[in-house]
Amino acid sequence: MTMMLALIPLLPLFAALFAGFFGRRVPRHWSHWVCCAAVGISFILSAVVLYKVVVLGFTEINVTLYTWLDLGSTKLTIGFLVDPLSALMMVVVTLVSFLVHVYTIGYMKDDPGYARFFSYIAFFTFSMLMLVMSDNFLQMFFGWEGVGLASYLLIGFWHTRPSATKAGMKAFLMNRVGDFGFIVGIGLLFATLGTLNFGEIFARVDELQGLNVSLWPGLEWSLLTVACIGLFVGAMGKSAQVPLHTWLPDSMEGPTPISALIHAATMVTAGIFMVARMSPVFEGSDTALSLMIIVGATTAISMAVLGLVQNDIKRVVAYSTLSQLGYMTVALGASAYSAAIFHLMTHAFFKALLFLAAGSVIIALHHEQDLRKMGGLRKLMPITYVTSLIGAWALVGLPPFSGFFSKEPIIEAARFATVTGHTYAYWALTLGVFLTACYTFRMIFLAFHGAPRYGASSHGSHKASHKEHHEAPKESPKVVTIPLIVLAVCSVFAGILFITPMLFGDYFGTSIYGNYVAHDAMARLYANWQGVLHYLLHAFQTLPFWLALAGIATAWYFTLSAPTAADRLVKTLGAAYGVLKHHFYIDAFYERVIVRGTHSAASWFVRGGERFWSEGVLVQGTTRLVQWGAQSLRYLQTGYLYHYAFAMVLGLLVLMTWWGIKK
Amino acid sequence: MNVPVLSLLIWLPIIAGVAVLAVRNVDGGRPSRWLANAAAWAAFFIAVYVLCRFQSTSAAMQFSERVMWIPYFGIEYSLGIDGLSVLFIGMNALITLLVIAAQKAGSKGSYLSALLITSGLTYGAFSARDAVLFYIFFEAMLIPMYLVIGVFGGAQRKYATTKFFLYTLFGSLFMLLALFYLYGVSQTFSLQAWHHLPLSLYMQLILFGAFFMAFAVKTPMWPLHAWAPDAYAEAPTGAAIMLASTKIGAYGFLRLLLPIVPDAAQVLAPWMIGLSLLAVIYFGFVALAQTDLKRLIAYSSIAHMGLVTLGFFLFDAVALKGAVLLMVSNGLVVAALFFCADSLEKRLGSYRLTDCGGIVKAMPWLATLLVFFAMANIGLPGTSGFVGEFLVILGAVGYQLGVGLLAATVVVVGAAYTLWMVRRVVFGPVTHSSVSAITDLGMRERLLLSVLAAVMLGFGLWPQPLLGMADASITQLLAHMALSKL
Amino acid sequence: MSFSAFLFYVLAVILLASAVRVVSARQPVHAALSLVLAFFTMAALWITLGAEFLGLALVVIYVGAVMVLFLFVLMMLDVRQTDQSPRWRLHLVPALVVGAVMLAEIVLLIVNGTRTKTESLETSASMENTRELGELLFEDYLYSLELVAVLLLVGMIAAIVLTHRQSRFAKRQEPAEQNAVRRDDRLRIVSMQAETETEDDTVHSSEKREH
Amino acid sequence: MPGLEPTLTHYLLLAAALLVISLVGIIANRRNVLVLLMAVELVLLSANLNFVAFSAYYNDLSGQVMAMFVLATVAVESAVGLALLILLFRRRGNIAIQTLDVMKG
Amino acid sequence: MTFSLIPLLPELTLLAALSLILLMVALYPSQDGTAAYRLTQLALWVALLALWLTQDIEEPQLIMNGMLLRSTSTLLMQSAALLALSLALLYGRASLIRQKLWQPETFMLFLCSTLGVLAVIGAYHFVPLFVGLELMALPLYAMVALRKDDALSIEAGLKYFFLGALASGFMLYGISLVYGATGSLGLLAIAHLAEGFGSSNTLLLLGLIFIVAGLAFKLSAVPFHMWAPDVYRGAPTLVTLFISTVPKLAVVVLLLRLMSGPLSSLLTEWQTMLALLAVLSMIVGAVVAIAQPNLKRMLAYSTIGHMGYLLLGALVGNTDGSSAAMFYILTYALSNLVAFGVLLSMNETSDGDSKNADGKITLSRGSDLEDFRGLYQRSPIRAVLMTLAMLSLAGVPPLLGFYGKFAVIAVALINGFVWLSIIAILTSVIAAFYYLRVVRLMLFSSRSEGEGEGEILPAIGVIPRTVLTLNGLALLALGLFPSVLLDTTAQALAWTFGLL
Repeated sequence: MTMMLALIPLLPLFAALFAGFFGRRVPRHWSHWVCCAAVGISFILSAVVLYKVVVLGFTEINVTLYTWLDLGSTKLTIGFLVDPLSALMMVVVTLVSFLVHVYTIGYMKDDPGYARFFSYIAFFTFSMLMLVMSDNFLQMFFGWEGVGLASYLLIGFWHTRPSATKAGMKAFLMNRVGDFGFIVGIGLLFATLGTLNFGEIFARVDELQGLNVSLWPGLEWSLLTVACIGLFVGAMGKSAQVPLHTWLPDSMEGPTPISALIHAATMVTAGIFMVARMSPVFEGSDTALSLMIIVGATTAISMAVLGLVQNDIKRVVAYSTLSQLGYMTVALGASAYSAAIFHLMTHAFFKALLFLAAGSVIIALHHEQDLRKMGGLRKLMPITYVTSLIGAWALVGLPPFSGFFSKEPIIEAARFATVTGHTYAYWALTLGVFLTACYTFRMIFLAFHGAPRYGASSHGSHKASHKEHHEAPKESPKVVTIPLIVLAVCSVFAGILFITPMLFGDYFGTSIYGNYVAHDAMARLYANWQGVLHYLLHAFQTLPFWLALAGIATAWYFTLSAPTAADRLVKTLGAAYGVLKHHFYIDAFYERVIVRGTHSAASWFVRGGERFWSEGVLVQGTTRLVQWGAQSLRYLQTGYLYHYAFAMVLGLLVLMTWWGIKK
Repeated sequence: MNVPVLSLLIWLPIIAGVAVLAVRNVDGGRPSRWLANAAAWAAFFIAVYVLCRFQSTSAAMQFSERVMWIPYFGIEYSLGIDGLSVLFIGMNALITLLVIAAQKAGSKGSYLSALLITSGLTYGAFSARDAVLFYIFFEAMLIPMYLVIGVFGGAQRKYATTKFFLYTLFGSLFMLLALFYLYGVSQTFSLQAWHHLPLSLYMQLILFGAFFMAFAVKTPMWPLHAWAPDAYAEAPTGAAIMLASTKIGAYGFLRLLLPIVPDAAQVLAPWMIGLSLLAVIYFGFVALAQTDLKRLIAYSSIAHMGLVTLGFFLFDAVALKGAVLLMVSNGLVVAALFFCADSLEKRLGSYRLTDCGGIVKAMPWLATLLVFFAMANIGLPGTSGFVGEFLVILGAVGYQLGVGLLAATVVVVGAAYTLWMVRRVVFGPVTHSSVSAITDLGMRERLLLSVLAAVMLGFGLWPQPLLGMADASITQLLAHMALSKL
Repeated sequence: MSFSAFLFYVLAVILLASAVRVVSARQPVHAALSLVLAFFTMAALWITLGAEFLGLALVVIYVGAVMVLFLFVLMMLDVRQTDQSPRWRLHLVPALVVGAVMLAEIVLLIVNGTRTKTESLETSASMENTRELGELLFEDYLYSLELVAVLLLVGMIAAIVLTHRQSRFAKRQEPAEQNAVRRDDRLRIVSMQAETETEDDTVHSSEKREH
Repeated sequence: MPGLEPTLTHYLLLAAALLVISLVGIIANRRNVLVLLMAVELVLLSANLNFVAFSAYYNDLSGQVMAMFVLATVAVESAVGLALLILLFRRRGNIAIQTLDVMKG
Repeated sequence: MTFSLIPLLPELTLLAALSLILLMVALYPSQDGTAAYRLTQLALWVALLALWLTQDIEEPQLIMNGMLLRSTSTLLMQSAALLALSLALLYGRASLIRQKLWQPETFMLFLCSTLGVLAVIGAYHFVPLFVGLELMALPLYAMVALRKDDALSIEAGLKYFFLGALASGFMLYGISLVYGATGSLGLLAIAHLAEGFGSSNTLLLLGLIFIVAGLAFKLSAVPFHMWAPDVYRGAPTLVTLFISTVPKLAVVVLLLRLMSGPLSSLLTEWQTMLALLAVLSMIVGAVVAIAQPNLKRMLAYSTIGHMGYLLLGALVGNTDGSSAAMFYILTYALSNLVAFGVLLSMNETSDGDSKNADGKITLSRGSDLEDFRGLYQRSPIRAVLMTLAMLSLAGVPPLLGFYGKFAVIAVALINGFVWLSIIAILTSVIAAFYYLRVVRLMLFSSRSEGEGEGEILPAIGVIPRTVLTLNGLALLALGLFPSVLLDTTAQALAWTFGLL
């Protein structure tokens, strides 16, 4: 068992090392074969593990590999904790990863950094698996940072583009801001409980109740709240919650498979996973839950609004990802951890699908990403179109697609939640459904419907040869379409199949802990639960369903029915549109205030601290002082004999006065 | 155990250094290079032997040697290592070996000689058990370093090396006064005896000040750091590495300051923590504004040393262990980064960030390794940099949330300047005409950096063996510090 | 006031006055002559203190030899009256202030220090004094005497070495320089272009010959 | 204060006065080196007066012996001093004290 | 009364050599200095030998009617003086030839002065002490002015002479007061007579003050130091070396002797006075040297500073302090010998060489710091030796100079002179700056194009080079095994303190 568990993350790691070190010396296809095989085997093993956990009833497998560090008071170990939660994550991660690997073969086939790319994504898979399988904070942090590194490298994969490297750096730094909170949270737990092991922390979490922590002597806060907020800040960074979200849209600079794998399906959900994993801790702090629900709702609504005005196909999907992450966060805040994880899973499928489909479109159009230059691809790329459509439906949450089953409980949970801000969250999420439908279908309509707008206007906008320009877009190869199909299947059926066990069964068992007395959202959901069919039918009576339809209609109106209406609307909105176009000026704020502030602070430190104080005053000042002393004392040495004699007599006089007359 | 292993370790490089100096002009310098390499390897193997034979379960001094040296003052040639020393001896051996092995044909014999002598003296400082012996090793290092920087350094070398010399001398002379005082009280220069010497708090505070001057300069800590960036930046790579990686200043805190004046350290801990935090943040920002690769590395190292001293003064087991591990790690990382900078400079002729850019295209090996080292510098888990940093931050949070928050800013600030550096150097468009024409790392450089990378990785993935060696001594140090000497 | 007291005061006044004159006279010759007077007075004072031999020695050595040497040098160098620098009085003020303070302090300390030493000085002058002095000098102080002998030799050597002027044009061998000469200094081999007579050269040389 | 009858104190004070006069002479002298030489003679003379006075006071001849040696020493000193003076004159053509300031600082 | 001349053998040897040279000059007036040089060296070594053969090491003894002390400490210091002169002459030989001082009279003066030094070191009575001091000093005045055609040399000689004579006056006046206070001139007797005297005995106190002033002049302690820079600068370099080393040995012994024995009843006054001098010397020595463009002047200030450190050890006033001070002066002398040894091998010129006797004065050249620029390229051995000397003078371990500083500062601090110790270390940092500047110029700088290209440094003979190298290496070797020297001084003192 240990061996098998260890193999799951290690296989991708070995593949990554192989591709990284030898990839450039062996034929290209070796890289993808090795990586795909490794990840594929990982997937199979993960499935076996899931099978064991779910069916054979190993509800919790806790394996220790080795002692990383023995601190005397505690041992920091490396090991795996496999329970339903992590088993599920493992399967999702390996599955999506495997599909993306396969897809990559087609997507990246002309790229010079082929092997490198495989190495990176295999490494990413390894890190992500370490993250989800860890049984302690240390290892989780390892995976956490590992995926961050992979993300950084992959966003900046086309390193000659300054925008790409900048986006990579931005992603890393924003994540680092999150890590700042994360590490403080971990530190607080460690300082109080003296351990980093999840099991031990959960067992002793009650000790934390009522403890206070002081920022400095005199200012006391609840320890649990501070720790939870710290951890959540980490999650905010990784899961791109407002205001630490700006890196995610920029991360679209990376190749599309990455956007699908890392920035939609897996890595960005690590924050959600972590909070769910830490549910026993978070349950102790209403303040933290409240913060989550508000932040999540804000993210959900604001990012959905921004999704409306994007013209880059990948950015639309990216903003939708942000918005959906907001939904998950709201679920966490509402203590509906299982709902969050469920949405995480379904979202992984349909969002990966959408990204990959977008990627498929992009290849077909020779790396054209602007929606305004697409259109009419429905006929030319039927598989892409159909799968996209499925993904869109799932995203919008139309029954019976998986998104419906995962999103609806979240909205309900927000309604039933007890913590402060849940009402705001409920309305934000509900409105979010409408907006989701709007931007999703705007994208679908612009890309696949209407008249083709590519070709003429895209003239000379990229470096592809002219010959390729005039070729009509055609359906992508099988390595691209097969993953799409698999994901589409998942997107359709994941919800309907798994909602019963995951949300209303005892699938998660003890791996997720909810205080169902104080935070009874899930309990109330459960109370209303009458089976899948009933749930489906009930959907037609709910507000979100109709809002979704309204959203689709609106999108149709503005894109296909009356394209000019959009422009008019933009004109009418004026300043408001400007705000949206500039992403609420958050980026500008970061750029102008934070980054520039940092740089000016840095240069001020250099000028004031280093050059003036350290160098100028301490070093040069001392030197000058001594030199001034030297010059003035030198001046006394006049060269005249009588002055010399005078000095001697004076010296004698001083000695005489001091020691003689004192008596 | 009749072989004086430590003496061998100390004097072998020194004598070899002198020999190298003697034969430096013979046969185009080939014998001198050969000799230097042989000596470095020999010292390395001796150090490995020491590491292997070291009993990690004991906090006692091992490999002891004692000979009366200056009977008039009761100064003994007394050597011995415990868990703290052994780590740094190992690191010094590795660094020396790499630095010497990194020298290509054409490097000057006198340079190699100075490096070897410095290395030998460093071993001495790490294994001295007599205060004066320690002081002499500590100070004698100044001479070869001074000369090496002055002769082989960059454009501002004369200014930098003078400043370096005077600063260090200035600080350490205060320590000398403290040693004299302690001698006056105890009639011995034995460090071991001083550890148990009762001292009034008033005296302890004064002694603390004196020791602090010496080690804060050497470490370096704000505000006594002004020599360091210049010296690191102007020194030739090998010397800069020897200077920045050996961590003798921080070691002084562990060996002398903390055990001798623990009560004063307790009393002044808030101030020291303040200074350390200031260093972490201030130097982080300063590093952000650097345009010179070596200076950036230098400031980064100093900022990390802030974290190390923070670990010392939290009086927490976790933090102290973290600090020790961070010292080792930072030594390795700084060495690696300086090596990278050197490789770049050799090809581009400049350390300026604006002259680099886009090297990943021409030098994928260097780019890969540089990114790895950058990640180690940031403290990415899995690399050595993480271990210490993480533990110190954990300790800091436990000490006081505010301290923890400030300490944790290193996570962001450190990443900011490191990534900025990586972005300027590794990625981005090629800004300099010669970048496209350069060749990737040669076999020697590749091997060298790979070894460092492997060590860092191994250390990051499994730090326990390393900590295990020092654990008993650190525990003992903590227990000792907890006892009042009043 | 006894005669000896009277004598003391007279001599003291003369001594001080001549001392002042020594340092303040405008003419160096005057200063030297005042110094002679001071020596005389001092000799007299010593004799009143019972140190006849010493007093006479002072007269013989100083007045008879040293001061003559001084005057000799004075004449030889032809040192004329030299004026003090214009700001002389300005310099004098601090000198006088320092002098006055110092004098006051010394007086204070000496008076304080000799408070117990009030017995009158013995002036038991006799010829024995000289004899005893001689015995002391040649027995107890023999070592010092030898040293002084060397010292006098030093005076001689120094004076000779310093003032002995070598004639710049005297033809003397300098063995050191001769020894220091190396082969290259003796013979300089100049490599020159071999001369071949060309048309032009012959013309020139014939022209030169004519000149 | 001492009485009128000359005692040891009187002689010592006389010597002190002589010393101070010559010291003032040395430091106020802006003229030539020769006077300086004479003033130095006076300094040593004042010390000698002390010796002789103390010798008389203690009725101990060693003070006189010392004075004797001092006399010899001072004579040599004068010789050396004059030799230097002559050197200076030869090189500079004068013995003005103000010109001796080539080296300073 | 009878006494043996055997203990006087060293002095007599020198005297014999002196007489021989005198005779030779009389017989062969036009000879150069070669014979005199050889004779002098021979005499020095014979004297050294005689010194060691005639000494009863264990027992200190007073000979010549209690005028002369023979003890381990005098043995040590006299040997040091002889050895130092021998080395100095060896190093300066070529320089003497170049400066046209290669004449027998030069060596006679050296011998005379050394005789004075031996006398002072041994003197246990004020009479031979004073005469010895004069015997030591008077030849020096002449030696400084030995370059008769060099205005600087003459000026230096005159300044040295007048200030020295004034200082002798102080000294003598002080001795007379001590005599007056105690009624004796013998140090041993004074020690007994003055036993109960405190500072209330103002006669003794005044005497002490004058004596301190006189000693301070000889040591060139501030504010009695003014002569030193000018004399160092103007004197022929060999003479500078001599002045900065050999008489200092004697004066240190004298200081320690007076302090520990005859005048020990005024120890507090000693201490405070010396403390003042020490502080001023350390500060002035360190600070003013920074602004000096000439190495000889710089070394003068360096000496001033070193005397400050020495006083720091001396003022402690016990065995430890005295041995520290003695050790210090030995380390200083050894280092100084190397520094000057290198300087002596440089090409010094003066206005006397240029034959322009029109009264225009040009400063002598060859000893400016600028002349050392890029020395390593021209002559590595000189540069390396000078570096060793500079680092030793700066007190950087593991060179010998460090242990000197170590000893004095340790002794001072342990005995409670904390502020003095702090000033000592601060000034030694400042001092390190100017020592390093020399190193920097020699090793790190190179001559600019076309400047001094043609200038070739004079070759150093094989023997001087070997000895100078050994001397330089001794700084390092004794730094590694300082006990050799430290124990010697300490034991020398331990046996004889009280009768120092």
